[in-house]
Amino acid sequence: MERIEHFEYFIGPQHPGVTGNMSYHLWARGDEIVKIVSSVGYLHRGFEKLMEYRFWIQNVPMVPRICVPEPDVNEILYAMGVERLAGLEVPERAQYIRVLVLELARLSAYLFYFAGVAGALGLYTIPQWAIGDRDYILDLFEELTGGRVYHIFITPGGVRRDLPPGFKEKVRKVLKHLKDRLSDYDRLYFDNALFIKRTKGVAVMTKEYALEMGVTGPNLRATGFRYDVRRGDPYLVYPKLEFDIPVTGGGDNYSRVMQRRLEFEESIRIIEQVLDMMPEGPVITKLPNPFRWKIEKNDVYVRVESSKGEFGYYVVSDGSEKPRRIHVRGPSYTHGIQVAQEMAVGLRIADVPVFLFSMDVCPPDIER
Amino acid sequence: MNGEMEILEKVKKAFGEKAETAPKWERQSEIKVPLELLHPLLGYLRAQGFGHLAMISCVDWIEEGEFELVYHLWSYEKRLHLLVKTRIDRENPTVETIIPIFRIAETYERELHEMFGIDFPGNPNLTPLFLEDWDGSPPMRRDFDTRKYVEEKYGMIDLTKELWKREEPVLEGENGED
Amino acid sequence: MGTGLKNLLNPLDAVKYLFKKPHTIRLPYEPKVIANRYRGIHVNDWDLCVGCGNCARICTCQAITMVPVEGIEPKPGSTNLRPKVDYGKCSFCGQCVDVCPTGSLKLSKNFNLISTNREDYVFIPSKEWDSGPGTGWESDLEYSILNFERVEMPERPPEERRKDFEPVILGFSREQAVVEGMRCLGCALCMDGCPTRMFIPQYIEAITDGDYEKSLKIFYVNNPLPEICGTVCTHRCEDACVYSRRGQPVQIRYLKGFGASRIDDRAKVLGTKVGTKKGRVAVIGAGPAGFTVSYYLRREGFDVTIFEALSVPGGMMKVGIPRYRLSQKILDREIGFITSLGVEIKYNTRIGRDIKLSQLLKEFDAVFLGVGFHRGIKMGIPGEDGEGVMQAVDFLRKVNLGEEVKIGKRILVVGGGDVAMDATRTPLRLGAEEVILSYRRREVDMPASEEEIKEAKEEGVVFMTQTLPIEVLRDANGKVTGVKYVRTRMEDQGPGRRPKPVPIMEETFIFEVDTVIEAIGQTPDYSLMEKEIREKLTFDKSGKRVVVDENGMTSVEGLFAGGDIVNYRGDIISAVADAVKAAKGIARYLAGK
Amino acid sequence: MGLFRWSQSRSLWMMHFCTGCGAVEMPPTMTSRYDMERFGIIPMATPRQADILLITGYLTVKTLKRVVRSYEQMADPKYVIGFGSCTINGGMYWDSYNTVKQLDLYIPVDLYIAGCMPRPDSIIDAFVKLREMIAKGEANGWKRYRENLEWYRTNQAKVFNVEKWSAIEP
Repeated sequence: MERIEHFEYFIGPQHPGVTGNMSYHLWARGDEIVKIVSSVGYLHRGFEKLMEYRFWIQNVPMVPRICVPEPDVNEILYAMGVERLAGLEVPERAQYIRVLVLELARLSAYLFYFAGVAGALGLYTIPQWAIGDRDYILDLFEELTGGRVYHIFITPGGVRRDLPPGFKEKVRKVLKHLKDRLSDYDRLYFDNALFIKRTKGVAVMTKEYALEMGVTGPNLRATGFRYDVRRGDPYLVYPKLEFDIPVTGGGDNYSRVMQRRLEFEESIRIIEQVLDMMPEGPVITKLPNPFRWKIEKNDVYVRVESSKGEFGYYVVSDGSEKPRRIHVRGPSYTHGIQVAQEMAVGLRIADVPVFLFSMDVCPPDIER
Repeated sequence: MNGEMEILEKVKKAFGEKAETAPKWERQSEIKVPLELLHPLLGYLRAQGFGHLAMISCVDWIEEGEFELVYHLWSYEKRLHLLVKTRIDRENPTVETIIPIFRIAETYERELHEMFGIDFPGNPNLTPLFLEDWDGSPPMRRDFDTRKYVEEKYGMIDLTKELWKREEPVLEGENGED
Repeated sequence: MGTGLKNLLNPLDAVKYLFKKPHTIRLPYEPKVIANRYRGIHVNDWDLCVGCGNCARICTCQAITMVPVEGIEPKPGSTNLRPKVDYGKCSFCGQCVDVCPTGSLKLSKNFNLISTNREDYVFIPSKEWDSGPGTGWESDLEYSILNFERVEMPERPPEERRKDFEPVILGFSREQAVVEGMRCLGCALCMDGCPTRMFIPQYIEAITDGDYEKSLKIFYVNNPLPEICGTVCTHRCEDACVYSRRGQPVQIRYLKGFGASRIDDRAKVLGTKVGTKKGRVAVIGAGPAGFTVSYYLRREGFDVTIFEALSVPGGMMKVGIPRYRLSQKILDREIGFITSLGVEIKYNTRIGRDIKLSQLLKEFDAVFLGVGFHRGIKMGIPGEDGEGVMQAVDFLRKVNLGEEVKIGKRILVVGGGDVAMDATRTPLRLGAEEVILSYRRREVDMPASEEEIKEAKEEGVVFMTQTLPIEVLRDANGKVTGVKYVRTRMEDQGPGRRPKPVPIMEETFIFEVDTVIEAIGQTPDYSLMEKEIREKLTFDKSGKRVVVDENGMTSVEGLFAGGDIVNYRGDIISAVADAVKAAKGIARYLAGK
Repeated sequence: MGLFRWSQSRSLWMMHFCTGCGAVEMPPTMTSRYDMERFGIIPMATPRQADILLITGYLTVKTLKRVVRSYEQMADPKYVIGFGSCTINGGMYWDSYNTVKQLDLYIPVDLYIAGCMPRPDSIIDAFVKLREMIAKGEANGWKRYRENLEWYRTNQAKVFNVEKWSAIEP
C-alpha cells in the first residue's frame, strides 16, 4: 500500500478563508503545513499600463481601485507624486482635509480587518459589529466625497470639495460612538479567551526577519520595531499633529491584531486634532488645462503609511501629457507572497486563514 | 541633508566617477551606475544600512532602446531613500539576480520577468506571477498596445478619435501642393 | 490580559445588545437617506448644455459619446450634440461634472440601475433623474478643474494714454500668452462664432507650444489679416467660447495678435510663391475685403489690380480706426506682405469719377466690389448743417490721414457704436477738454464693445444715456453754442425684441458744447456705379446692402461683392469672411469661363 | 409550480466568491447594517449548494476560468448577477488587457446592477427583483447556458487561448 505523504489543499480563490480573490495551495502532513504556494493574479487589471494611456488628470479616478478596502492612500500617493513633479503647492486646509480622509479610511480599514480576523476565527458577532460600525464611517465619506467606497476625492492640487456644513459635528459623533464601542470590542474580542488562545504565539515573526523581507507598517511594528512613515518620512501635516507610534512586540498573530487596535485609538486622536486645528481657506489650487497639462521629465518615489504598511508610488514623467510610468508598491506585496509562503510552514491548517488575515494581505494592491 | 551628502560622498569615493550621484528631493537621492557596478553597489549600500528594498521598478525608454531599472532602497536609520538606477539593453535584457543581497527581490524580479521580459539568471522562481494563458508580448513594454490587444481579443473599440472630432486646417506644404 | 475566567465570561457582555433596537436599515421598505453630494446617474440640462464634448474627452472610461439630438438647433457657441452615457463603462467619478464649462451636467442622487438587458444601460441623460435643486454632485466654479479667469491684457494707464495716439494695449508677454492659451480646451465651438471659421484651437495650441510659424500658417488658411484682427476684431469667437457661459472667455483675439506679432517677416514663413492660374481681376476698395480677396486670388496666380479712392491703403482699417487702437506698424506689415506678392494698387482712383465700373467689367475677367460704408448718416435736426457739426467718419478720416481738423474744447458725440467710441476718444487726444456722449438708449443697449465702453469711461468720457438731441443751437455768428435735448424712456416691445426709446418731449435740456460729432450710423455710396448697373443689382430690404449668392457674386455677372456692403455685421472679420468666399467664387467663376 | 418557484425564491444561497472590487460592499450587505439575511440570502462557501453566483465586478481571465468552473459545479436552477458596471461593458477596465469586458459572453447573466461600485441599497433592490423574477419563472439564464453550451464554450476558449475548453474536463 502506498503511503500517503501529505494532503493537498486549496484555499481560494473561491473561499471565505482569504481576504480577497487570491489563492494558496497547501501541502499538509496531518494537520501541519509543510509547504504553501501563493497564487496571485486573479485581480490583475494592469493599472500601470492603463495609466500610461491617460492624461494626468484622467488617472485620478483610476488609482483608488488599486486598493479596495483603503482606496484613499492611492489617491494621496498619486496626488503627492504629481504635485512634486509639477511643483504644485497644496493649500493648508486641503492638507488637513486629506489627513482627515486618510485617517477615517484607516479606521474603516482596521474595522474591516478586525472583522476579517474574527471571521477567520469563527467569532461571527464581531464582523456584524465591526462592519456595521464601519458603515457609519462610510456614511461620513458619502457625505464628504459623494462615494461610499471609491471616494475619488483627493486630487493633485488639493481636494475636490470643501467640507459640507455640519460635517465636523458628524465626524465627532461617529468618533464618540467608536470610542464607546471600543470597550465593547475589548470585552467581546480583544480580551476574549478564545481569541487569545488561538492567536498568541502563533506564526511568530521576528524583527530581523521582518526587516529582511521588507515587511512594513503594523506588521513590522508588531515585531517591536518602532517605525512609521508618518514620522520617518513625514508628509502632509503629520509633523504638526501629536500621536504616538504604539509597538506591541510579540510578532505573533495576537500582537498583529493588538497593534492595530492600539493604532485605532491613535487615529481617533489624530482626527480629533485635525478637526480642531483645521484652518479656513481654499481647498484646491487651480490646475493647468486638463487636456494639455505636461509635466517635465523627472521621477519621484512617494510613500505613505497605509493601514497595511508602506504604500509607495514611483511616478515617472517624460514631458508629455501622460505619465511615462507609474509603479505601485503595494504593502501586501512582500507579506502576501514570499513571507506568507515561508511563514505558514509549520502552522496548523485552521491557523492559516487567521495568519493570512492577521497579516492583512490585500490582493488588489499586490496585483494592481 | 548632511547624512544624505555623506552617503553620496562615500559612494563616490568607493565607486569612483562611474557612479553619478545627485540629491533629488527631500530625503531622496539618486545614484546612476553602469550595470557592472550594480551588484557591488547594492551590497555596499546594504552594508551601509539601506536594508529595506521597497521595490524594483523598470521604466521602458523605448526611444533610447533601453530599460531603466530602479532599485528603491530606504534606510531606517538614515531616513534616506535612494533610487539606484541602471540602464540595460532593451533587446537582450539580462541582469544577474540580487537575491543574495536582498532576499525579497525574488518576487520583484519575477514580476519584472513577466511584465518586461527581463531575464534574471540566478532567480530560481521566474514562473508567471499574474498572468495566465497570456498570448501577447510582455504587457508593460511600451510597444505592447493594450488598446489594440483589447480590440482584437475582447472586441472593445478605442473611441478616442470618435470622441474628439474637429475640423483640421489644411496647411500649405502638407497637402503636397507646395 | 490573560486567559482567565474573566476572559471567558467577557464576551457574554454582548448579550446586552439583545434588547437594543437594531441599527439595520429596513431596505427596501425604508429607503436610506442619500448624501447630498452623492455621485449617481447623470442629469443634463439640455438648455444649458452646449455640446462641447469636454465631458466625453475627460472620461477615463470612454463612457460618454456625443450624439446629435433631434429638436436642438445648432448655433454659434452651441451644437446639437449631447452626451450619451454608457453605464456599462461609467465609473461615477464626476470628473465630467467638474470639467463641464456650462454647469449643465451633474450627477444625481439616483443610483438604481437594475436591468436584465445590457442595452438599457446606454442612454442620453436629460433632466429626467433630477431630484430638485442642490442635489447630487454638482458643478461648482470654485472646485472646477477649469480656470474661468482670464489673464488681463496689460494696458497703459488712462491718464497717460489719453494724451497720445500710441496703442492702448501693450500686448501679452510670452508667459501671459501661454497661461491664457493653456486655458483653451480645444473644443472648437469658437469656430462657429468666427465668420470665416478660423482654426482657433489649432493656432492657440501652436502658440502655447511656441510654434509661431505653424500658428501663422494656420492664420493664413482663411485670414490674411491676422494681426489686425488680433488687435481690433469684434471677437465673436470669444462670445461663442464655452468659458463665456460662466466665466471669462479665452482671449482668442489677443492670442492671435500675439502669435502674429512674433513673426516679422511673413514672406519667410509663408513664402511668396504664387500659383499658375490665369485671369485678371479688378478689386475696388483697398480695405479688408479687398486685400483678402486679392491675397487669395494672387496666391492662385491671378493678376489682381486694386482701385483705391484714397491715397493710402487700408480702407476703414486705416481711416476709420484710430491709431491708438491699431498701429500703423501692424497695418504696414500685413498689407505690405499682401502687396509684396505682386498685387497692384491704383491709388487716388475713384470709380465713377476716374474710371467707370462698366469699363472695368469689360476690361477685367471679374470685378470685386468692396467699398464699405464711408458716408455718415445725418440726424436731421435743425441747425445741423454748418460749421461745428461733423460726421464721425469724416472726422476720423481726416485725423487718420493727418489732415487738420478744427474742433472746440467741449465736444458732444451722438451715437453708441464703435465709431462713436472712436469719435469720443480721438478728440481727447487732440486736446478737447470735455467729451460728452449722448445715446438715446441705455448703456446695456449700446452696440459698442464692452472694452471700448470701459476704456472710454476710463479716459474720462461723460456718458449721457437716454438722451436725444433735438436741435443744434448756434449764436449769431453761426457758431455752435449748445445742443438742446430731451430725455427718453424705454418702451418694452415684448419678449425677444429690443426696447424702443420714446422721447419725453415735455422737458428740454441743453448741452453746452462747441462741437458736435454725429456717429449714428454709416451708409454706402453707390453713386460710383452707373445707373444701368445699379438697376440690375439686387439690394436687400433696407436698400443699403447688395445681395450675393453662395459664390459671393451679385446679380450682375462677373461682379462680386463683400464687406460692409454685403453683410450686416460690418466688421473686419466679416469682410474677410465675405472676401474668402468671393475669392473662391471668383476662382471657380474664372475656371468655368 | 408557482408555489414551488415562490418557495425557491425565498431561500437563495449566494456563493462566496469575491471576484473583484465589488466584494468590499458585500460584507456591509451581509452584516447588521443592511442584513440581507432578511431576504433568505446567506453566503455559502461551496458552489454545490449555492443558488446565486454574484460576479462582484471585473473578471480577469484567470478568475474567469475559476468562475466558469464554479458555475458549472452549481446545481440547477442557478442565477448569475452581474454586479457593477465592469460586468456590463468593461467599466473602468475597458482597455485592460487582462479583464473580460462583457460577462454574458461567457456565462449567462440574469440581472445587472450598474454602479462603480453599486451600493448595498442597489444590491438589495436587485435581490428583491431577482426574487420576483424567480417567482415568475423569468430568470432562465441557466437554461440558456444549457441550450447554448457550445457557444459559451467557444467564447470561453477564445479568451483562454485554446482550441476547445471545457470546465469539467480540463
